[in-house]
Amino acid sequence: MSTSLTTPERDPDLHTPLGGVSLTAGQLPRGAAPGTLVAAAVAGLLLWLLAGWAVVPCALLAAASYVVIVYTWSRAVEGPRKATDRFVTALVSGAFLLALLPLVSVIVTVVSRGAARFDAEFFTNSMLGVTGEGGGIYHAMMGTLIITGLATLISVPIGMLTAIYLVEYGRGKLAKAITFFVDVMTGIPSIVAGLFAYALFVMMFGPGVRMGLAGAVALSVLMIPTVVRSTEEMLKLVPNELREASYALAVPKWRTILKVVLPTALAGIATGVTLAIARVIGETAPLLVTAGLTDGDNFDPTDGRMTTLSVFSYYEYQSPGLFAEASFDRAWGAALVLMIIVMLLNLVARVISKLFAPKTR
Amino acid sequence: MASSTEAPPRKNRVPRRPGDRIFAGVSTGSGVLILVALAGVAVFLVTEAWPALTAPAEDIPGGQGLVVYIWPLLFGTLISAVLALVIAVPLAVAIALFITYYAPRSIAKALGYIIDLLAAVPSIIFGLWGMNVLAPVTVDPASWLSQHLGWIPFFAGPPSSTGRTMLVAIIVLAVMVLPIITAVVREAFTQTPQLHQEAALAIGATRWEMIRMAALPFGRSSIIGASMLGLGRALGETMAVAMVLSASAGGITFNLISSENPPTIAANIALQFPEATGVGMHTLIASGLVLFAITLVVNMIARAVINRRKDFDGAN
Amino acid sequence: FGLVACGSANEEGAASGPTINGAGASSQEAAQSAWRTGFLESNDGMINYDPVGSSGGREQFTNGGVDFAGSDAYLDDKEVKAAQERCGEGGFVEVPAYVSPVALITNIEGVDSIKLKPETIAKIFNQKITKWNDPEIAASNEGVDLPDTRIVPVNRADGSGTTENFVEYLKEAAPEQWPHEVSDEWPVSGGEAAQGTSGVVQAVKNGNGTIGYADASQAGDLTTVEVGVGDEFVKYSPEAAAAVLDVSERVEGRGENSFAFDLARDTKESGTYPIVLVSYVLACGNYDNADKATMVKDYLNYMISAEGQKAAEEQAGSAPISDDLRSKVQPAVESIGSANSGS
Amino acid sequence: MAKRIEVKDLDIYYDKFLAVQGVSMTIQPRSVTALIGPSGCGKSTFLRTLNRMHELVPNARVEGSVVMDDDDLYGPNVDPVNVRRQIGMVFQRANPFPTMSIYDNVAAGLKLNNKRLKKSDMDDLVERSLKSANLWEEVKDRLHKPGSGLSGGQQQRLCIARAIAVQPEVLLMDEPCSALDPISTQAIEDLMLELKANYTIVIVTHNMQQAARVSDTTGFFNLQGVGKPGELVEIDETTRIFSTPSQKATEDYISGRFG
Amino acid sequence: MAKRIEVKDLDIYYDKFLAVQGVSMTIQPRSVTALIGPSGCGKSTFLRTLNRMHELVPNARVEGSVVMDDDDLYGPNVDPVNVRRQIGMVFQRANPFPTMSIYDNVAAGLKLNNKRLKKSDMDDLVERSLKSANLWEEVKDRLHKPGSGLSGGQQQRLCIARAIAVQPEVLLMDEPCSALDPISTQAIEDLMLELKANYTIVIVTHNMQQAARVSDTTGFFNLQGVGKPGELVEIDETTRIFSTPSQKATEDYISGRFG
Ligand SMILES: Nc1ncnc2c1ncn2[C@@H]1O[C@H](COP(=O)(O)OP(=O)(O)OP(=O)(O)O)[C@@H](O)[C@H]1O
Ligand SMILES: Nc1ncnc2c1ncn2[C@@H]1O[C@H](COP(=O)(O)OP(=O)(O)OP(=O)(O)O)[C@@H](O)[C@H]1O
Ligand SMILES: [Mg+2]
Ligand SMILES: [Mg+2]
Ligand SMILES: O=P([O-])([O-])[O-]
Repeated sequence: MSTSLTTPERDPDLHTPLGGVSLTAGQLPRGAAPGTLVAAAVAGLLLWLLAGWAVVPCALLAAASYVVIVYTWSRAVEGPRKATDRFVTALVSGAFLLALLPLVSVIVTVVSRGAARFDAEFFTNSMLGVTGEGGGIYHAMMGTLIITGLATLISVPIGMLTAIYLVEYGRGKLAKAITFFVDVMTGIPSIVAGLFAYALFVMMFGPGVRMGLAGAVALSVLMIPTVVRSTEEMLKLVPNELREASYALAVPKWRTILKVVLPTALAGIATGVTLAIARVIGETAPLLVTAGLTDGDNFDPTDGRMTTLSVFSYYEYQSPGLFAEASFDRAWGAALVLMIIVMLLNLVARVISKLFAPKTR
Repeated sequence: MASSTEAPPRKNRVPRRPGDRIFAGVSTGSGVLILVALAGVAVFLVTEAWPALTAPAEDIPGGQGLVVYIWPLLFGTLISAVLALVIAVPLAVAIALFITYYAPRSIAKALGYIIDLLAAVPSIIFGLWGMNVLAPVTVDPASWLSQHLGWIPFFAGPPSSTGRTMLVAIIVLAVMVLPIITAVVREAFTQTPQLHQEAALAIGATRWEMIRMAALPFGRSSIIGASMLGLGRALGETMAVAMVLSASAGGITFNLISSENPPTIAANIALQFPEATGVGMHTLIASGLVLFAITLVVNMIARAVINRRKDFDGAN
Repeated sequence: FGLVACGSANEEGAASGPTINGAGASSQEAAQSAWRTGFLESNDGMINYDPVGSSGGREQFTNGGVDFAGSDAYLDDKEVKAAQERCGEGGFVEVPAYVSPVALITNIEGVDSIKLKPETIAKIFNQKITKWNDPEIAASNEGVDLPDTRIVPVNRADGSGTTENFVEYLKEAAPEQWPHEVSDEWPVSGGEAAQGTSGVVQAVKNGNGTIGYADASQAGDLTTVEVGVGDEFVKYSPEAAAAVLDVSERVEGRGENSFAFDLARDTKESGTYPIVLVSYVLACGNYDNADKATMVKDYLNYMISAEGQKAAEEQAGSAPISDDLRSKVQPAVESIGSANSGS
Repeated sequence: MAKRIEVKDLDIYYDKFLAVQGVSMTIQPRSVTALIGPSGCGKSTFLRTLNRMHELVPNARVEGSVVMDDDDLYGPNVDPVNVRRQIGMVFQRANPFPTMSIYDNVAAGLKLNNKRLKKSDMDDLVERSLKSANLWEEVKDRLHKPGSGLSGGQQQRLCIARAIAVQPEVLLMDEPCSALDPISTQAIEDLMLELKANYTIVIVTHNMQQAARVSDTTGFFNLQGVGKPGELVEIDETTRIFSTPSQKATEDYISGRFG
Repeated sequence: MAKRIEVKDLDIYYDKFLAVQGVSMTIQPRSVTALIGPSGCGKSTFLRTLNRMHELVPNARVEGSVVMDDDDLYGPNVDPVNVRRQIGMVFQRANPFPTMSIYDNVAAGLKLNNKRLKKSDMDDLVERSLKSANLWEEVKDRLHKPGSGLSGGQQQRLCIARAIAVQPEVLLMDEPCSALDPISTQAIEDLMLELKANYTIVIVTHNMQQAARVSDTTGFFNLQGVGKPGELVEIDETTRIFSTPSQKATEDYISGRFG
């Protein structure tokens, strides 16, 4: 078998093999790619440490030289297709590493600055009667859980049912309109959602209303489109074969949806819902105008002001007073707690989807 | 499409069992409820914007009328959201690919989780991080860019000395929308039928060619859907942009690295609303209405793109 | 619907009482926090304050949404009418409760003290002077080694009482150099803009050659500018700031319980610091609910009391109002009552 | 309990495309009817109209009538769910539920409809269904493993077990044995012969011998021409069709040396 | 140019489950090798190891060696892409790309290797591939419609067309005709007989007659017992296997009256 890389002339009758590349034709030696990577990294490191270049150009240069070397080498030895494959591999892995940068940076920042206030008082006390140092976020944690919980209770059923309508029932103008306007809804600025919810509650309760429920409604406006969109995408991926299998067993449509379609798509839906929660749990502007701000406990979402972690964190940061450090510590601490809450939610979603995920093995 | 509605055979209507009727009713109701809520938002926006729409030009902040006031905002909104998406979508698709097809199977799940963590970061933290950590880091590269690539309008300079530039706002937005897009796209890739992947590999496709033949087309509608989600988020993001961007009205410019930047609509509302009164307040809502309309138009275009190849949908 | 959950550790056995709600200027937030803490130590009840911004506070006050409000500016004529309508017969009460110097903060490598005349400040913020080693700056800073750095003026991106007060100062102290109209929005484009006081402070800190204006309590270890008043240069201090209010004139014709002041920014008086933010507190003369009326009255009384002003100074870095002023405004606060109880 | 199905002048459309035209036939109760014909002539399409699965394809519709005993399946008051309860189906491509175990797949017809059975009765039913489909021995030790880890033929038999577990009156099978080895095929054919004592069975098959072996009646479908709709060429007793078909096309088709 | 494949002591595992044990056989070039055996005995599993498709199942692995001419397919320097380029495959379940048109489905493999093929050459190749798979007449008017709107048998033939369009050296076919009617089956069998002049062909089939008709060599797989791994019972010339098999199990299996 020749090791030539060019494609031989085509046989006109299709009935003979084309031949082509031999199995072991032009392979980069094992470890060529990792080796190049190490070399490029070392070169970058040397430039940084010895030649005194800045970190960013060094890293960029190392990455670029790795990609270029591996691509040209592979192209020469293995041919353009394999080279493209390697190129994409490098690109895709690079993209992942790139995405880790801000993540690591954010986490390091928040943890290093937020850890200062990880004491018992912080988690058990409210801010009632606190100025200067000390104080806690118990009231804000509860507020966050209650308001986001309510928003989730409102948005998830509505959002999921709408997605179900769109995928399983939706035909004609209504479905088109809903699909379309749900997308439009994703672009509503959070403050506008807050003002809208406030206006709505003013109509019901008169001017100056502040209550957790109003905050939850505002958040729902922001949350619903994410839930609808992600659920819809996941439902669309469920093969029609499965629906047919269920219908053929005389299962009514609604049961088919509940027991076959939803479980199959559940993992994706759970991820979507957590993303939706994550999107709203950090909102400040809409909550300030609807749920307001208070120093103390209020666990009744239908009456009076309620503080959430994000609002608390924001105002501790914005109006710190003279004891700025104490305030900033609280702000970062609250932010860290907020992140931990979302991470835990994320874990819960993973567990849920693990329990119901399609079992492939 | 994956929809499998029971098209009524001939003229007669299918009798529905109560369970079906209730379920169909409730889910249709939810959809309608969303429309009603949205209509509510629209009515709210229009009524609150009305005084500004009808006010004489000199009453609008800036004194030159609504169009002059909103145009820079609109420009800033679009340029930041679009460029953020230009960065985020390819990156998100690449990351989703990495997690589903490149990373060792044993750790792929964990990697997905790590990216999801980015979604756990609230926007005010992105704001704080953007102005305190990211912005200072960009100062030197930005001045390098303006020195060497200054002929590109994006890098015209003069570079900001604090780094609180449009470039940083765009990066922050891109990072914010990244996990949402990644998660949805990743899910679609995981669902790509094994059969189709095998079909591609069996004709001698490399991994990348398999992805191009099977995974990307299958995930196409999800990618667009996810991008729409991301775009919406980027268009509407409020607090992070407000905190990160050094914005001043009148700064219509493609220059991404100076201190003078057009504000975005959402951030501008958040910034100005607390101290806005009368027509000023109505003007802000009017800008919100414009954002609403823009989202509408952008989505119309995206829908048109998706529907063009509906027949080739992956679920069939 | 109330949730049964255990409360915060520090709230166990907290006494109940009436709740009063306020909203308004974010500048007052730290002081409000100090006041409610101090007040609730010896009183029952609950006080909330949403820092939604001055005009938001004024609006919510005039449409009855909140019981009291904080505002960086006094009510304009239209709002006066609205407030009178809301409060009915008792009219409204408007007293300055929070006075705070606005510091000019800078971050210039190698420079840790700087003196600027009002005209120079106006030119800098108007972007007419663009280098720190400009002769005009050098003239008032003999012996300081000024670098050839670009000046980056930092202003508030959001509507702000601080901006309004600062711009008012520029307009009055250097009218030639500052042709812009006074409003709570920064009038010059092209500078570095940042959200909120903290944003300005951060931007000044993060940049080089930056100069900004911010509530003095937040200046931290940044270099603050000594501002030219008459022939001398004054560093900000609470006393110097409060002094301005004493040389300023009360605006007439707004009802006996309204104490609005047009500040004498162009004062040449020795020992005054003219860049000052004066923030008012608004309340009604009359509330339907007697308990609420008493609580509002007591709370306002506490705010302007020597004790309250001291608390605010310690926590928020504000300038205590003078005894003289207090004695003038106290009767207005005392007049708060309830139609029902007929006090 | 078996039912007779009467089809009259049935036209089947995919949107505007007429896939099958003018089919009229009677499907006898207590018998096996086989449908044969070249690929793409509309056998599956026709089969799916018998239990209204057809409706699931957007814009697909039928004209004509399908009457089971005395009920028009497409009558105004007929609920397709009830139709499908009585007329079960096995698909051309195996489609087990990926989220369910083997056991749950078989029990799906009952479980999805929330029919509660005693655990032991359910176990019993699952076992019997799997045995009938000749799958029991192979999976009895991994009943609670997912159904998607099975071989192609195993999956197909799983789907057959699932369909017979709900005990329908009529059973439609679209090439049920195409993925099966001779042993399983025999088991399924035995099953059909057993079932036909009480059920009405319709199968689509490409295997002439199979049609000859198991069916009482055979219908031959063919395309009227390239790009034209499919039609029922003739239907008659199986022995007649395989010995003395009345149509030339039928004879040509079955005299092919294949099976 | 066709290749010989030498398999030695091959064990195939799904994770810890040993699915196929100890297979050794030689697959002759320029011939058709048929693999028969009951469902679930590991025919597909074995076939998939021949072009390393097996590796796609998580945790699946092989022990033993598969050598094509002189290259060990599992050797350290072998790129599975090259393996699959030379050893094409048609799957048990038809799997056209749903997102591509019929034309693009066939052209998919060509486009990979011949980036600059002229439009007319491409059209030509697509047409010839579809003709070889006996599908051309049915689809020539809707080449640019999606491949998923085809009937089961049409989809299967589309996949065959796709596989031969790239002209591999070895063609593996997993029950390629199970969904096909006799006419198409004959077309595919004719195709195999034509191709074997130059290619090495391995098919899995449940159809004994088919194995007898088309293959030169037949291998019989069986389970060693319930729950035990599958094994290659014997492999020999097809005429021998069908007349005088050396193993009792083989005789039992093929003497079943099915096909
Ligand atoms: N969903 C669909 N949309 C449009 N046309 C379709 C659809 N399904 C099938 N067809 C067309 O209808 C015709 C009949 O298809 P059908 O699946 O009934 O054939 P068949 O007789 O079952 O063939 P096979 O034996 O290959 O399964 C074919 O031309 C096919 O392409
Ligand atoms: N992905 C998988 N994971 C675990 N076990 C598997 C997997 N695929 C197949 N098996 C098991 O391996 C054995 C052999 O399966 P294989 O698909 O090779 O059978 P086959 O001979 O092709 O059967 P059929 O004729 O039904 O297609 C079976 O017991 C099957 O359950
Ligand atoms: Mg069919
Ligand atoms: Mg198989
Ligand atoms: O008090 P401010 O309005 O300047 O935030």
